[in-house]
Amino acid sequence: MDKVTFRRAKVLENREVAPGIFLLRVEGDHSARPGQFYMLRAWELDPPLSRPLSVFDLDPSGVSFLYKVRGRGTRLLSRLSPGDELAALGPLGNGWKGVEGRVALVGGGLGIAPLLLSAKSVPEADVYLGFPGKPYLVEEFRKVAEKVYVTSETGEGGERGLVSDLFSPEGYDACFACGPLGMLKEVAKKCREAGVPLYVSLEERMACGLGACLGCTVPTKGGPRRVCKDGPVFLAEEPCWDG
Amino acid sequence: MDKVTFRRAKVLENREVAPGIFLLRVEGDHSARPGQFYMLRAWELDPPLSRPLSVFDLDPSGVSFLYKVRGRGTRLLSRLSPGDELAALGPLGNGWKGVEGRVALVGGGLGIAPLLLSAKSVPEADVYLGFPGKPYLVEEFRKVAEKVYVTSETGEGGERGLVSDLFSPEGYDACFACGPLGMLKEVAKKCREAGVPLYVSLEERMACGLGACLGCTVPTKGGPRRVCKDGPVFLAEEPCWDG
Amino acid sequence: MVDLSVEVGGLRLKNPVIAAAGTFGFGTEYARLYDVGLLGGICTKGLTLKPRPGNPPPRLWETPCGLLNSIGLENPGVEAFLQEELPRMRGLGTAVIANIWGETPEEYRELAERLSRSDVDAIELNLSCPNVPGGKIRGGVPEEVARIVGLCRRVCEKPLWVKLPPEGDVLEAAQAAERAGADAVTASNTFRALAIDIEKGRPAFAGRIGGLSGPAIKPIALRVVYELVQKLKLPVIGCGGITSWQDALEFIMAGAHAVQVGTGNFIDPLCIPKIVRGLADWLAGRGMEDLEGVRGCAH
Amino acid sequence: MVDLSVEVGGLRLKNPVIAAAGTFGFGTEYARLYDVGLLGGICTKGLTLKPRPGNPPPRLWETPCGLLNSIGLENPGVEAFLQEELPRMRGLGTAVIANIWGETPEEYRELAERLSRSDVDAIELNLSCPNVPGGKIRGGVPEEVARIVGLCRRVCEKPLWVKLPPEGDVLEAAQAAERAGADAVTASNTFRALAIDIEKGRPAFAGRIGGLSGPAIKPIALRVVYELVQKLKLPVIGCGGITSWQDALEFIMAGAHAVQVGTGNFIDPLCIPKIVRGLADWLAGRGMEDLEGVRGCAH
Ligand SMILES: Cc1cc2nc3c(=O)[nH]c(=O)nc-3n(C[C@H](O)[C@H](O)[C@H](O)COP(=O)(O)OP(=O)(O)OC[C@H]3O[C@@H](n4cnc5c(N)ncnc54)[C@H](O)[C@@H]3O)c2cc1C
Ligand SMILES: Cc1cc2nc3c(=O)[nH]c(=O)nc-3n(C[C@H](O)[C@H](O)[C@H](O)COP(=O)(O)OP(=O)(O)OC[C@H]3O[C@@H](n4cnc5c(N)ncnc54)[C@H](O)[C@@H]3O)c2cc1C
Ligand SMILES: Cc1cc2nc3c(=O)[nH]c(=O)nc-3n(C[C@H](O)[C@H](O)[C@H](O)COP(=O)(O)O)c2cc1C
Ligand SMILES: Cc1cc2nc3c(=O)[nH]c(=O)nc-3n(C[C@H](O)[C@H](O)[C@H](O)COP(=O)(O)O)c2cc1C
Ligand code: FES
Ligand code: FES
Repeated sequence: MDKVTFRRAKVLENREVAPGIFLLRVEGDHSARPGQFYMLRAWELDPPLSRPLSVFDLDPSGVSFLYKVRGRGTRLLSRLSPGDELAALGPLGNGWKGVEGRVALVGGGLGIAPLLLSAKSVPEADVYLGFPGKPYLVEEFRKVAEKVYVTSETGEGGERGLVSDLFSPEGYDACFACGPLGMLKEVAKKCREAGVPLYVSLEERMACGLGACLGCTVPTKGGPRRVCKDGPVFLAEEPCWDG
Repeated sequence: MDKVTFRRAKVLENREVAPGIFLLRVEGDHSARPGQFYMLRAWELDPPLSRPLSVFDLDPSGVSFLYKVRGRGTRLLSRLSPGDELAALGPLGNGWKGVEGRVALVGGGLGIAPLLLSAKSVPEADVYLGFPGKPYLVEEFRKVAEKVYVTSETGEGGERGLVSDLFSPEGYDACFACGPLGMLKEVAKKCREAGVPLYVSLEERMACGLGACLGCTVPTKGGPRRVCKDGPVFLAEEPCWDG
Repeated sequence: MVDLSVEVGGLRLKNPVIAAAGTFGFGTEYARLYDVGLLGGICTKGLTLKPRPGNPPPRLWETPCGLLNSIGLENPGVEAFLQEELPRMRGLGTAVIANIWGETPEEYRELAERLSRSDVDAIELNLSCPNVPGGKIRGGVPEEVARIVGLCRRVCEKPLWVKLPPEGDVLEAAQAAERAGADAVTASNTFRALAIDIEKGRPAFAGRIGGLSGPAIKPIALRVVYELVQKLKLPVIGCGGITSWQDALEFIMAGAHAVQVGTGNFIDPLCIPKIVRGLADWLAGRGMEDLEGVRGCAH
Repeated sequence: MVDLSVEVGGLRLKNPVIAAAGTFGFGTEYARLYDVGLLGGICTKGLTLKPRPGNPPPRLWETPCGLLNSIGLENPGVEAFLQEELPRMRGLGTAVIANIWGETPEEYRELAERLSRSDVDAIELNLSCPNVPGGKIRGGVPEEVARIVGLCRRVCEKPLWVKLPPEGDVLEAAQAAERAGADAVTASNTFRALAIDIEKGRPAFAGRIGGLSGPAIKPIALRVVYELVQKLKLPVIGCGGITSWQDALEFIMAGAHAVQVGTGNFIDPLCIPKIVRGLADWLAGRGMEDLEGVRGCAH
């Protein structure tokens, strides 16, 4: 079992890379496998819970996260400036162990966050990125993967449409997908039909992040599973999706 | 009755003028009489209450406050940087109406905060400032008052001792004192003996700041009085001091 | 056009957002800040027969997202209210609800009788003040509620609201109030709570127990309203921790006819007009004309 | 030298700070983060006779300074606990308190009997889970408390703690537990509370009502402890909203023999060791050797 730490850390960078979307880089000697996440907080008692964010990237000086401002917690995170402190618990979750052979990494919206680390660690990975509007950080992916396919619902900076429409599992040995439920279901359908194993990263509200509180449990074919500890990465056929 | 406003305002400056003591300058077209205060907050729901701070100074671009970091609220204020926003309700309280003739302004510790504005508005004011350690902002007072007496408990930058020991009410037509209870009592005793009217500024926990909640009521000879609205400035003989 | 007006317990309000008793004085204090005619109504500071000086300081103590108070019902007494405060309140352009507190059932009756002949729009019986030492009334006890409401009903022509504590047999107390002729139930007052000043090793307040209000209590207050609405015929006025239009909407979706905002006024003094505007905008955004369609939808 | 050890309800703890049931799993999860041997003890997740899958998501909902949960007592059942979890827990170097929940008084007895023959250090009866649909037990009702505690007492040699809800006739329930042979009372569990998802116009949880925990409830939980200590001979274990040593000290000054920390673990996962250290430092700073001198000083 990996060692987990809870530490205060200095913000190195918190840059708005697209409207409402921030790249946060935090100082320190952090580690993580692809698909793992940290619980972050930069406030005292309110809101009580920390916010789970996937590790976007690791470098010798720190760890970075890519997040969208959705509610109160992410809004508070977005107000951090370099030099400010936050507290980070992690790395958490099983992460994605990667597989042999040709792999497709499919991300929709903020679902692209856990894919960069995967692209870095899987030798033969193709990347499929879907954006609602103008794409961002595509260059980061191009640095580490040969083939990077980009879609955009508006058609700006990529093929117009949805990434789940563009993507085809043919020829891959495994896929890893991350994004909104609709997209995951669509990708799952294609992979099932093509007989390609698909891993997905799930999201659930979390309190402890460590597997202790059972707040993030989801029903799966094998019984209740904790997204924070048994996941967040599951084989697509495991969770009981409503639909 | 003065008009009161509740507004968001940008921080222009928040400078540590002595260890744990900050000068906060806030943008906007603010007004105040000497002894009046604002209720400030720079947080959402927790802590629920705003913090009362006396107006230290007014200038065309804004209003400034001098405060000491005591607990949670002032610690949160101390973290503000220029450009950050806070919310301010004010000006509040009756303030000090000033008087004719020669006046002594006596401040101990953070009690010096409301005195600068008084010194500016009273033509013949002498200023007595007491500090626990190294004095700060004395220059500001020298700019507006001819005589500025300074004490310091350590002897640094002023006469060694307590301002209440140095001060003598002889020859003044009125005094205005502000500071810790012990000092106020001492000054009150001297003024009573000399027959010089003394005004003091009281502190109490406040919720509304407007006179509506009765949270800040103190017993006085004339019955219960609200520090926020009937005060914070009272004639020294009014409050029922425990002692 | 959105119409927020609502009929609650025999009283028509221009909108369902009322300032809670004890947090808004007699309305004139906040009138220095904004036009309080925007409010649905104002509950006065709790009135007693005789003036009361209240408790010694400190009277306020902060807790996480909450406020403990031990005001002790300081007020000028009902006569001073009628002569000095009420005429000014009448000029504010909103409904005036007189919140009253008696040491005995007979005192409640006397207050209700006196105010029934006055210019107030409604009377709210505070059966639940947690921090009055002499307070023998327990609003959570159905028999006591029935007795007081019955006495007041007989002498009071005005709409009669009954404000309950959030603890005790709340449902039974509310049903007792209903049977005894109340027009509406306000749920709830503060929670009995405690803070200890660890520097002194003593309770923070001289009277030890205080009343807890503010955002901290919202989920419990909301549950109380939800349960009352299921069993009561009377309209319920929700109160406890409301600071935003979203909070107010939660209470309305739980079935409240109106809401009261107390501590929210301290957190954001412009809170009530913002809530009124927020509710109107939310309805307009959904193409709805009034709150009827959402009231109680969460059952 | 400061000695924080304490005897509470028949059990000696190395310090008075215990992880509250349901928030600390079976201890091993937090052991990845720090040496949980620093704790006074760990209450297990609530155990039932049969495994339970718990409630559908969402199970968590944030409120101001508070957390609403609707876990629904997901747990592997007492047998899996004894075989898989307990041996690992025993290796953690701290006291193990088995928290149990039965649908009927007889189920409590069966669980207590089974655990009494095991290696746990104490048993805590959870008479107060707010979010189990089948939950017919009302821990605030003295007769039911007396019945369950009596049944368990007869079959249980281990220290028997009774965890009460913060609502209902708490004092009478605690006295009933005392008479029926309990060794200590834990006060309290979560408050019955509600959140409404205004986007959906529905309660946030499928089971509607959830349990409110966290800093928000601290002042009420503290008041409950303060009142219990005045009337009870049994030691009281305080619980509700504790996140700092200052909070813990408030409960101890109110008379608690030990405290439990639940939601605090989510706010700061290192919360409990920090509290233990903070208490020790505070005592050392005052030249005191143990907590005896301050326990209950606020009465
Ligand atoms: C393992 C994991 C990894 C994640 N990685 C990323 C990432 O890399 N980038 C990113 O932008 N987002 C990510 N998310 C989602 C992110 O955690 C939520 O957007 C965030 O918690 C919202 O918080 P808020 O306070 O802004 O929103 P609010 O709506 O105010 O939050 C209210 C509550 O709901 C919870 N919540 C809201 N949305 C979600 C959600 N989708 N998943 C889980 N809890 C939620 C919050 O944690 C909080 O408890 C991840 C979620 C999980 C579980
Ligand atoms: C009219 C008025 C003018 C003031 N002017 C100044 C000033 O110019 N400079 C300055 O440094 N301080 C001033 N104070 C005191 C200042 O308000 C407190 O130091 C501050 O509220 C402490 O807040 P905290 O969160 O840091 O402390 P905490 O101890 O965490 O506060 C807890 C609670 O106690 C209240 N509180 C604590 N100390 C005081 C106090 N002395 N008076 C009133 N409430 C208190 C807080 O408002 C809060 O409700 C003034 C107080 C009043 C009433
Ligand atoms: C400072 C203060 C004074 C109060 N005085 C009264 C009162 O006189 N009469 C009354 O019925 N309720 C009184 N209350 C209770 C409030 O009206 C309200 O019921 C309670 O605070 C819960 O609502 P909130 O969380 O919105 O504040 C008072 C509350 C506070 C905070
Ligand atoms: C997620 C969660 C799960 C809980 N599960 C249990 C449980 O299984 N048995 C129990 O007796 N109490 C349970 N509780 C209640 C806590 O043990 C504790 O009594 C309560 O949360 C109040 O303390 P706190 O404010 O420190 O969290 C649970 C609380 C939470 C937040
Ligand atoms: S968040 Fe606590 S078990 Fe997953
Ligand atoms: S703070 Fe409300 S009356 Fe003074």
